[in-house]
Amino acid sequence: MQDTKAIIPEPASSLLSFVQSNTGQNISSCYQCGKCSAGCPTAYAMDIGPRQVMRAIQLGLKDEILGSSAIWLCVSCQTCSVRCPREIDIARVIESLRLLSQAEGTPPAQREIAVFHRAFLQQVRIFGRLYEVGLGIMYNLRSGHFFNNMNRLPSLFAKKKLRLIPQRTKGVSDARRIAARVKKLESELK
Amino acid sequence: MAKVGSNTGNQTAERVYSYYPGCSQLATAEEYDVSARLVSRKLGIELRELEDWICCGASAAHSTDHWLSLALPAHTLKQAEEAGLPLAVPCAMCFSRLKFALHELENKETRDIVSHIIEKELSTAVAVEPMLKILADESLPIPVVKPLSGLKVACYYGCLLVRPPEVVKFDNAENPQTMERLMQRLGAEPINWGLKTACCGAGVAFPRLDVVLKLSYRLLSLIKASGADCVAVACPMCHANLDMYQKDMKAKFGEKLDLPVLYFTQLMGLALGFSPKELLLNKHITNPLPMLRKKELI
Amino acid sequence: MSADNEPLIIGFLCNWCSYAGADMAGTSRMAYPSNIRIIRVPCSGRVDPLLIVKCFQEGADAVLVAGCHPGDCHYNEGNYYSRRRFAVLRALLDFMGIDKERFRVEWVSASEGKRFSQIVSQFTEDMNRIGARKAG
Amino acid sequence: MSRIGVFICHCGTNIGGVVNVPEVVEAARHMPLVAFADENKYTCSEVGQSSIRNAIAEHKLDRVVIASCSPRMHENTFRRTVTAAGINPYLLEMANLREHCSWVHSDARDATSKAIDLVRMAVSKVARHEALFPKQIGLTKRALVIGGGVTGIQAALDIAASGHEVVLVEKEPSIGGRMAQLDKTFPTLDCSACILTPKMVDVAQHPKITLLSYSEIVDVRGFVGNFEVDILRKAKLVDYEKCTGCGLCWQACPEKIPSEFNLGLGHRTAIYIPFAQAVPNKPVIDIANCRYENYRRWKETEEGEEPPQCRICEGVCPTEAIDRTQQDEIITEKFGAIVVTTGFKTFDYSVYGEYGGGRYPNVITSLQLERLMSAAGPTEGEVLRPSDGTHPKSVVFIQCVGSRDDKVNRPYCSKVCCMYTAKHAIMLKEHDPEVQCYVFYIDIRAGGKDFEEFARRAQDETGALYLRGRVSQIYQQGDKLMVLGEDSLMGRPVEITADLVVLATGMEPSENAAEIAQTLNISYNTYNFLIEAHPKLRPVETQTDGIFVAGAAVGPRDIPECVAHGSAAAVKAVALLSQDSLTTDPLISVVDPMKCVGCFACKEVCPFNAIEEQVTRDGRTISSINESVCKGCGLCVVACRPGAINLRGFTNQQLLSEVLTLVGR
Ligand SMILES: Cc1cc2nc3c(=O)[nH]c(=O)nc-3n(C[C@H](O)[C@H](O)[C@H](O)COP(=O)(O)OP(=O)(O)OC[C@H]3O[C@@H](n4cnc5c(N)ncnc54)[C@H](O)[C@@H]3O)c2cc1C
Ligand SMILES: Cc1cc2nc3c(=O)[nH]c(=O)nc-3n(C[C@H](O)[C@H](O)[C@H](O)COP(=O)(O)OP(=O)(O)OC[C@H]3O[C@@H](n4cnc5c(N)ncnc54)[C@H](O)[C@@H]3O)c2cc1C
Ligand code: SF4
Ligand code: SF4
Ligand code: SF4
Ligand code: SF4
Ligand code: SF4
Ligand code: SF4
Ligand code: SF4
Ligand code: SF4
Repeated sequence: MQDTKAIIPEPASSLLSFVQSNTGQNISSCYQCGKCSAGCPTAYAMDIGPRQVMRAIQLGLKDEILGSSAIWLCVSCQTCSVRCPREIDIARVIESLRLLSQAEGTPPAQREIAVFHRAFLQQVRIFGRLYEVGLGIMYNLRSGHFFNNMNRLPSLFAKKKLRLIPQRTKGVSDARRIAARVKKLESELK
Repeated sequence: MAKVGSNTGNQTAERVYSYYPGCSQLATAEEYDVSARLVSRKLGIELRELEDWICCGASAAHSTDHWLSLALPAHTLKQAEEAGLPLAVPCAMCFSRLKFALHELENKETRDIVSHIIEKELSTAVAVEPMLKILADESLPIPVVKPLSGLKVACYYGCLLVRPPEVVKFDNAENPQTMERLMQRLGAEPINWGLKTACCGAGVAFPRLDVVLKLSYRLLSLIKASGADCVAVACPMCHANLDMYQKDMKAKFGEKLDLPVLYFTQLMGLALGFSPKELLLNKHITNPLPMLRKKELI
Repeated sequence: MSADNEPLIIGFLCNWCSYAGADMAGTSRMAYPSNIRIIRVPCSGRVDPLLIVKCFQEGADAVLVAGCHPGDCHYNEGNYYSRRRFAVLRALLDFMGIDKERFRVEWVSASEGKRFSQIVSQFTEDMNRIGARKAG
Repeated sequence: MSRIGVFICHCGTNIGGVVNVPEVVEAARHMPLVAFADENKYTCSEVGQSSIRNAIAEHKLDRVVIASCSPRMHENTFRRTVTAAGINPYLLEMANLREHCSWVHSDARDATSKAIDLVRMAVSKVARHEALFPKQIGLTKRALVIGGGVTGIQAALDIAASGHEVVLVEKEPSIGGRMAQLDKTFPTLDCSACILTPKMVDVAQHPKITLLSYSEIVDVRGFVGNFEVDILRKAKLVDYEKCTGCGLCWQACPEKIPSEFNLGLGHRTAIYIPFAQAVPNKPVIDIANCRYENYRRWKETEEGEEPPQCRICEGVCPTEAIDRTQQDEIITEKFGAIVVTTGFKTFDYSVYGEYGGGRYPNVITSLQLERLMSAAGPTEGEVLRPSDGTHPKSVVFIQCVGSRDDKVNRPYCSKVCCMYTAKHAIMLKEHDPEVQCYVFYIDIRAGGKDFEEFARRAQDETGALYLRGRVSQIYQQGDKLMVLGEDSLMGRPVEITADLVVLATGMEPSENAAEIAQTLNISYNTYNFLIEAHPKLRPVETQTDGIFVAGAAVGPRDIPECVAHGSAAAVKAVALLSQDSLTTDPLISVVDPMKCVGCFACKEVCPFNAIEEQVTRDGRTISSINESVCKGCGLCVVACRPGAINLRGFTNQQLLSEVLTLVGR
C-alpha cells in the first residue's frame, strides 16, 4: 500500500477492466450515490464501504481494495445489488474481488472470516456435508480463538442442537471428487 | 412443476417433490426438517429425499472458490434433474445457492465447465422451490384444527429467500407477503414491520459475533417494540442468529428480549394439531413454550 | 467526361447535412481529390437503390451516399429508411459482381467539413488501389 | 425547344483563380439546348444580376444555369433575378463551382474539367425543370391551447394579446395545473396563488379566450392553418349560464371524497370546485360519486341496496342551475395553430418498497407537503403529520426519488426538485423554528438565475443539514421513521430518526401524454415527454407544422422556464396566424393517378402523414399527397415501385440525367 495519502489514479487500470469483464458489471456507471453503503448491514464495520470499493475500482486502487475488510465483511446479502440505481450487481463485484484477493495471496483483512470459510469447506471435503462440531473445533484451532463459543456448548448439547457424530453420506466420494476436479481445473486455468 | 393428481378438489391431491434437507437441518436445525416433513405429509405433499446428497457449499464456497460454489450445487441439481421432480428446499441458504447456480448455468460456457467438473451433462430444466412457497400455496387447503388465534407473529424472511429477485424469482424483495398470508390462514396475526428482509448477520457468527449481535438485535428490538409474540423464520441461519444469542444481546444492549423464534413450519404444525414434542419445540434456546402456554395454544 | 478524372465517384448528398458539410469543406479549404461529382438530393432517403445500380451499370467506379447522422434527419426518419434499403442493395451489388467497397454510405453533418474531405480522400485512395472497373 | 442560358462566375479569383472560366464558357456553348453562355466577375453583384436579366431578354432565354457558389448561398437571390426577367423561378439550376470545386481542388486542369462536368449536369437537369407555382392556402386565425397549467395560461394570454382568438381546453374542472397546488415558489418565495390567480382570472375575462374546462381532445384532422378538432365536453350537470358560483351547493353536499387537488390529504364534496380560487369558479358534479346519480343508476337495474336520494344541492341552489339532463357532448372546432401544454404528474413512488411503498402515513411527497404548507390547504397551512396531526420536529427530505434511477426506468434528472426541496427546508423553518431538516442529496442542481444563492440559503441560514448520499431504506419504529443513509463525504452510514419524511418525487408527463401525441401525430420519447423539432433551435416547434409544444409536457422544468416557453410557443403560433395565407413550397411530391396501383407503400414511409387515400371517379383507391403537409423528402418516391410518384425539382428523370451526363453512352 502507498504510504502517502494522495491518490494517484489509474483511470484505465487493469483492475477496472478485470472486474468489469469478470463480472459483466459496468463499474464506470457508478455515480457514487451511496445507496449501497447506506443499506449495507455490515458497512458500519468496514474500513471502506461498498460505495468506496466501487470508487477505488474506478481509480484503480488495487492494493487498497484487496487489503480492505469490506470484501470479507460483505455477507452477500444482495441488498446493495437490489437497490443500486445504476443497476450494478455490487455483491457480485465484491465476491469477485474476494476471490481475486485470494488468488493474489493478499492477506485477508478479516483473517477470522477467511479461516472460517476454509474450515467450513474442509468439513465438506471430509464428510461431504457440514459437520458443525468439527467446524467449530477446526475454526477454533485455526483462528487461535480456542474458547470461542465454548460457553455456549453446554446449552447447545443440552438442547440436542449439536450432533457429536458426523453425518455419513455416500455422497462424500462425490464431494471429494468434485473438490479435487475443481482444484485441478483451477490449477490448469492458472 | 409439481404434479397435481387427477382427484383435484380432494385434500389428498398428490404433490410429489424431491427433497434436499441441507446440512443444518440434520443438526442445529433438525426441528425445521422434522416439522417440514410432518406438515408436508399432513397436507398431502410427498417429499422424496435425494439419496446421498452433499452440501451446497454455503457462503464458504462462494466466498472462496468460484467453481466449487457452482459445482457443489450443480451436483444436487443434476440429482434433482435425474429424479424428474421439482426440488423442495427448506433452508434459505441452500435455496439461494441452488438458485444462483441455476442462474449461472444459463450461461452455456459456464455450464460446459461445470458439466466437465461434475462429469455429467447439466441442463437448467430443474424447478427449485423454497419450502415456504410450496407449503403456502393458496390452492392447497390447510386443515387447521387449532387456529393460532391471538398470536402476533413477526414474519422474517432474511436476505436469501427473496434476493435478488431475478435469480430467486420468489415474492417481493422489499415487502414479501407469502408468510403473512400463510399466518393469516393459520389464524395468527402477522404484524407489520419494516425490516422483514434486512440482514441478520448471516454466517459470520463464529468469526464476528459482534456483527451478528448488532444486526440481529436491531431486528429483535424492532419486533419486540412492534408487539409481536414471536418470530417466524424460514432459514436455519436466521434462526440461529435470532434465537441463540438473546442472552448476549441482553448483556450487550441491556434489553431483555425473550422473543421465541420459530420455524414457520412449526407454527403450521401447531395449527395442524401436532404436539410441541413432535415439532421439537423444546430445541430452541429461547424457550417458546411459556409464551405458547400463555396464549393457550398448547 | 474526361479520362484524367478516373476513378469516377458519384456522390449523392442530402441537402441539409452532407451537402452543407461539403460546402463547409469548401469554405474551410479542406482539399480532396477532384474525382467526385456531387448530386444534390433532399434526403438520403430520396436515393433510389435502382439509381445506384444504374450508376454502376453505366460505368461509374464508385458511389457515395451521404446523409444526416442517424437521429438528426431533417425529415425525422428518412435516413433510417435509406440505411435499410442500402443493406439490401449491398447484397444485390454483390450478386452483380460489383465489389462492395465501391459503394459507401456515410453520415456527415453540416459542420463536418473535415470529415467529408477525409471520407472523399480515403474513398478515392481506395478506389485508386482497387483500380478502375473493367468495362462491361 | 428550350433556350438555356449559362452564366459562369469568377467570384473575383475565388473561382477564376483555379478554374479556367473561359474554357468552361466555351464548353457550355456546345452543350445541348444552350443558347447562350457568358462569364461574370461577381454574378451576385447588381452588375452581374442585371447582365443576366439583359441576356435573358436579348437572347430570349427561358431557362438559366448559374455556375457559381453553393445554391445554399444564393439560390434565392438568383430565383428573384430570373423572376424579374420574366422566367419562372423554378426554371433555374445552379452548379457549385466554388465550395465543391475551386476551393477544394488546386489543380487547374482537374478543377476545370470537373467544373465542365458540373455545368453539364446542371444544364441537363434544368432542361427537365417545370415551371412551378407556390400555392396560397387560407387559414383559420384561431389557436387551440391544450392544458391550462401556467404554461398554457401564458400561451393563451399571449396569443389573445395579439388579437387572435384562443380556445383553452382543460381536462380538470379548473385551470391552474400543478402551480395552483404550490404554496410558495422558488427562488423568490412569492405566494403561488398570488401570482397565478390574477392570470387565471385574466383568462376567464379575456374577450378573445374561450375556456373549455372539464374537456378533452378526442380527434384532430387537417394540417397547418386548417386543423379540425373534436373536443369532448364532459357533462358538469351544472348550467354555467345560470350558476353564480355562490357556493351554497358544495357547502351543503353531504358526500365526502378524498380531494385530488389536496392529494388525498383532505376531502371535497360530490358537487365541487377543486380549490377556492378555481377558474371557472363554478362547480361540477362528480357523477361517479354523487348520491343522486348513484341512485339514478341503481334505479335502472334495481340491483343491491337502494342508495339514498339526496338532491340537497338542487334544494339549496338559488338559481336552479343544477341540470341533470346534461350529457357528454363532442363539439368540432377549427384552428390554425395548436399549442400543447399538458404538463406533468409526479412519479408514483409505490414501486420503492424500500421506502415503504406507500405504507407509512408519515412518508409523504413534496407536492403533498406543498398542500400542507398552503394556508388554503387541508390543514390551513399547519404542517401536521398525517398519522396523528402532531407537529413534526425532525424532517428528512430525500431527493431524486424516481429520478436518476435506471432501476425504475427514470434515468433523467427532474431538474426542479433540488430547488423545491431547498424551498421546503427554508419554509419549514419559517413555519416552526424548532424543526430540524435533513436533506439527502446526490448533487445539488441549482443552475439558474439566483438559484445557487437560494439553495445555499437553505444550508447556510436555516440550519438544514445536507447529507450527500442516497437513502437506502426507511422503516417505521414506533411512531418514528428510521432513515438509513450514508454520509458519502465522511464515508459512514447514517441513521436518522424522523417524524416526517418528504420524498422529492420526480416529474413525468401526465397520464395521457402519449395518447395526445398520437392524436396530434407529434413525437414523444420513451418516457412520453413530447419531442421538440430541435432541442436547441426549435424548442417549441414540432415536426408537424402548426403544432407547438411547451412547458413541463416537453421535459422537467420550473415555472420561469414554463412561462418563457409558453410565450415562445405563443409567438410561433401568432407568427403563423398573422399571415393572410400560407405559401406552400412547390418542391413536393406528386402522384400520377394513372400509374398508382393503390399499394400505399408510400403512405407507410411518409414521416409526415402527408399521404391520404383517395377514391377516383372510376372507383380505384389511390394515393393523394396533401400539398400543405408534404415536405418534399422523397421517401415515397423511392418506395413507389410502379414509379407513380415523382418529387418536383428532384424527379427520377432529372437525377438520372445528371448521372448519365457523367457516365455511359
Ligand atoms: C412539489 C413541487 C414544487 C414545485 N415548486 C416550484 C417552485 O417553487 N418554483 C418553480 O418555478 N417551479 C416549481 N415546481 C415546478 C412547477 O410546478 C412546474 O414547472 C409547472 O407547474 C409546470 O407547468 P405546466 O403548465 O407546464 O404543467 P401543469 O402545471 O402540469 O399543467 C398542465 C395542465 O394541463 C392539463 N392537462 C393535462 N392533460 C390534459 C389533456 N389531455 N387535456 C386537457 N388538459 C390536460 C392538466 O390538468 C393541467 O391543468 C414545483 C413542482 C413540484 C412537483
Ligand atoms: C465554452 C462554452 C461552451 C458552451 N457550450 C454550449 C453548448 O454546448 N450548448 C449550449 O446550449 N450552450 C452552450 N454554451 C452557452 C451558449 O454559448 C449561450 O447560451 C449562447 O451563446 C447565448 O446566446 P446570446 O445570444 O444570448 O448571447 P451572445 O452569444 O453573447 O450574443 C450577444 C451578441 O450581442 C452583441 N452585443 C453585446 N453588446 C452589444 C451592444 N452594446 N450593442 C450591440 N451588440 C452587442 C455581442 O457582440 C454578441 O454578438 C456555451 C458557452 C460557453 C462559454
Ligand atoms: S448504489 Fe450503485 S451507483 Fe450508488 S454508489 Fe453504490 S454502486 Fe454506485
Ligand atoms: S451484499 Fe455485501 S456489500 Fe452488499 S449490502 Fe450486503 S453485505 Fe453489504
Ligand atoms: S455569385 Fe457566389 S460565386 Fe459568384 S460572386 Fe457571388 S458569392 Fe461569389
Ligand atoms: S348553489 Fe347553484 S348557483 Fe350556487 S354555486 Fe351551486 S350551482 Fe352555482
Ligand atoms: S345530489 Fe347530493 S351528493 Fe349529489 S352533488 Fe347534490 S348534494 Fe352532493
Ligand atoms: S433536480 Fe436534484 S433532486 Fe431532482 S432529480 Fe435532479 S438532482 Fe435529483
Ligand atoms: S406507392 Fe405508388 S403505387 Fe403505391 S399507393 Fe403510393 S403512389 Fe400508389
Ligand atoms: S415527399 Fe416525403 S413528405 Fe412528401 S409525401 Fe413523400 S414521403 Fe411524405
